[in-house]
Amino acid sequence: MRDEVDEGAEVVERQLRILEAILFASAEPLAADALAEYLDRGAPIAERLDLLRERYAGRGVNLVQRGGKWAFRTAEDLRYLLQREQQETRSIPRAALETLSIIAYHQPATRAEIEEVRGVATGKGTIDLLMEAGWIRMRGRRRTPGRPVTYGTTDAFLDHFGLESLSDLPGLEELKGAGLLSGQLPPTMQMPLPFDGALREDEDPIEPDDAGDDEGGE
Amino acid sequence: MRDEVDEGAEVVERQLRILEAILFASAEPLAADALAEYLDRGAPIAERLDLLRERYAGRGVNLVQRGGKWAFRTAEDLRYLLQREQQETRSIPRAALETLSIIAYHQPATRAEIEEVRGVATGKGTIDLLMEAGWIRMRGRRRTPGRPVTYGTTDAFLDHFGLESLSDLPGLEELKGAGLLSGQLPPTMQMPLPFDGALREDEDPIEPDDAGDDEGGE
Amino acid sequence: MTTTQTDWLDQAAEPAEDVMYVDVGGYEGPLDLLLDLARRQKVDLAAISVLSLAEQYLGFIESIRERRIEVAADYLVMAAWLAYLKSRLMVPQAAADDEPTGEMLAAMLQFRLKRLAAMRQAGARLMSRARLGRDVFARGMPEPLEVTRLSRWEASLYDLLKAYSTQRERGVVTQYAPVERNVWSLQEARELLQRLIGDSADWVPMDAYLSQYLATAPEPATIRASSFASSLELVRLGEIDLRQTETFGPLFMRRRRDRRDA
Repeated sequence: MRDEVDEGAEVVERQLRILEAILFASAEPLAADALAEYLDRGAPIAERLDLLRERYAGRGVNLVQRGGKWAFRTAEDLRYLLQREQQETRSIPRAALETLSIIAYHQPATRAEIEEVRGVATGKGTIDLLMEAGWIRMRGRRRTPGRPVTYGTTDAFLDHFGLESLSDLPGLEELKGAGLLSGQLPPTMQMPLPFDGALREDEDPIEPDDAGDDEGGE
Repeated sequence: MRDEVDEGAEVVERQLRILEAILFASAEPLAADALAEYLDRGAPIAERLDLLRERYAGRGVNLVQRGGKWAFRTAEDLRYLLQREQQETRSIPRAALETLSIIAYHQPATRAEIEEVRGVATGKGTIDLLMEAGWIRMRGRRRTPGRPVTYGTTDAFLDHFGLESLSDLPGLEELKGAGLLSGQLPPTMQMPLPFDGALREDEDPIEPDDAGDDEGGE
Repeated sequence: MTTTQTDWLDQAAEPAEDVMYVDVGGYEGPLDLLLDLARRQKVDLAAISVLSLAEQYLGFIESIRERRIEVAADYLVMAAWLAYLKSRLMVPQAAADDEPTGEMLAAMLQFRLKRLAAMRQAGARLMSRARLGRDVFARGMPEPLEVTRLSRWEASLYDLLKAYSTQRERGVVTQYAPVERNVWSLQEARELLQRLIGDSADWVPMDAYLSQYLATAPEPATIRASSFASSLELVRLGEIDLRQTETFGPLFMRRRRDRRDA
């Protein structure tokens, strides 16, 4: 009886070491499925990851979840010690930041919808900037006249801003409560929530040769 | 008294957290001096690093010192996790198959002998491929001018081709019977008796530092 | 460490199409201008007076135009809408009026202002989070997965033996002299038959005519085949007759008579 318990604990420790090694080695977050491949078949990967997260909870490096993927990141409270301010010499242009938050909170969002919120045309450069930063992506095309491209955020967006998922977006509940996530007035009973999952019913996939141009651009 | 100890432990923990984060995020190994700058003035950096090293001793990632600098590294015994082998099955190039078949029947065979049968020069790559596949080996060096390397097949060769021994290789009549050799062969044509036993009289052993290069290669 | 995320910040140039909106006092479009005007009026957007906001906006645009500054179309569209809103707010609504009430229009404007303000605030809150590459860091020295490709070669014993046999056969090709086949051409056979049959009107077996050749030739089959084929041709031309009395029996031939008779 005693031995069995010890053996079990040993197996768990070994699995934690393996996960530690793999997660430390990667700069990018890794999916639980990919991590599970390194463990014995049938090992409870979710449990192990939770245990590892607990172990590192108070440490200088924490195990965090980003959009269903896992990664080690330095602890947030050490930011003032580690901050590398010189990297951010310029602030993000306001137009780009506004566009980013509109896409984040209203996704999937078309350019027309972004422009509706901002009250001004969006320069193509703004979308491009955000795409280049790897924070937004073209999700698909909405099944409405003109078939406009729908935009959404990426896993890199979650990673960059330290969000486990879109539901962690700051002030999301407040905005939802105030009816500000709706495109219409008066707010409908059901408030749409930002969604970065698979394509929705009213979205078509982007074809491989689709450059993502909107026909009715302005 | 009690409080002082607790407070001291807290300070140490905080320092360890900072070191952990800095070492984790650094793009290069860091000297103790550089690390000390992040701690309170006068903190015993060497002691702290040793403590941190101990903490990580049995983990999937270890704190190691390399040339006086410190860095996290995947534990030695888990390094294999980072080395993935991808097996791809491909059909063997014709030149390699031909060379292999000649070595099989004519062993011990030198490169010149192989080329005599093939009628074309055998590239080093072909020999290397067969060596890597584990099907041929260098037996020795023939006691003739140029001391060419003699090649023979391995047990892995027999294994792969389902032969119990070399004598299972079909002879002239059997090849004819199987329709692989036509009847139109001169009666003078001889089949060699392949031999994969110990070194023959005209073979010298390969010295340990012998890379197996043939001088008069072509 | 985060080059991809920060590099683009250095691309200072705003796209040209944005520049014209900046012309109006540095505002990012009419909604931005309205928001700024509203902020000056009150902090709480819910409590602002939409009517006075509309008046301020219209006054602002007017003052710009007086200074002969080009005003972007967006601002003018908003100005027209606000003028309409103002009129709806000031003139009491008729009962049968289909158009939205001034209050509805005002609420719509307030909603849009609140929503834009909320998005701005959300953006600011996002930016103040502990961000990767600035406040929070990934492993500085990632240890990449090394993938070693191992080729597993596939070859069967049959492939091996075939390769060997092919090479051995290729080796003897150099000593191989093609056998010269003594083939009778149809032309040759025909001329020979005509000569042999001559004017003979008697049935003579073909083999008898050919006996001398069949005895010496290495391949009698070609002689028979060519001669037979030629004889058929001669029959077709009406020069000879052919007769065979039984299956596999000898083939008799003679000069055709009626031809000469004719």
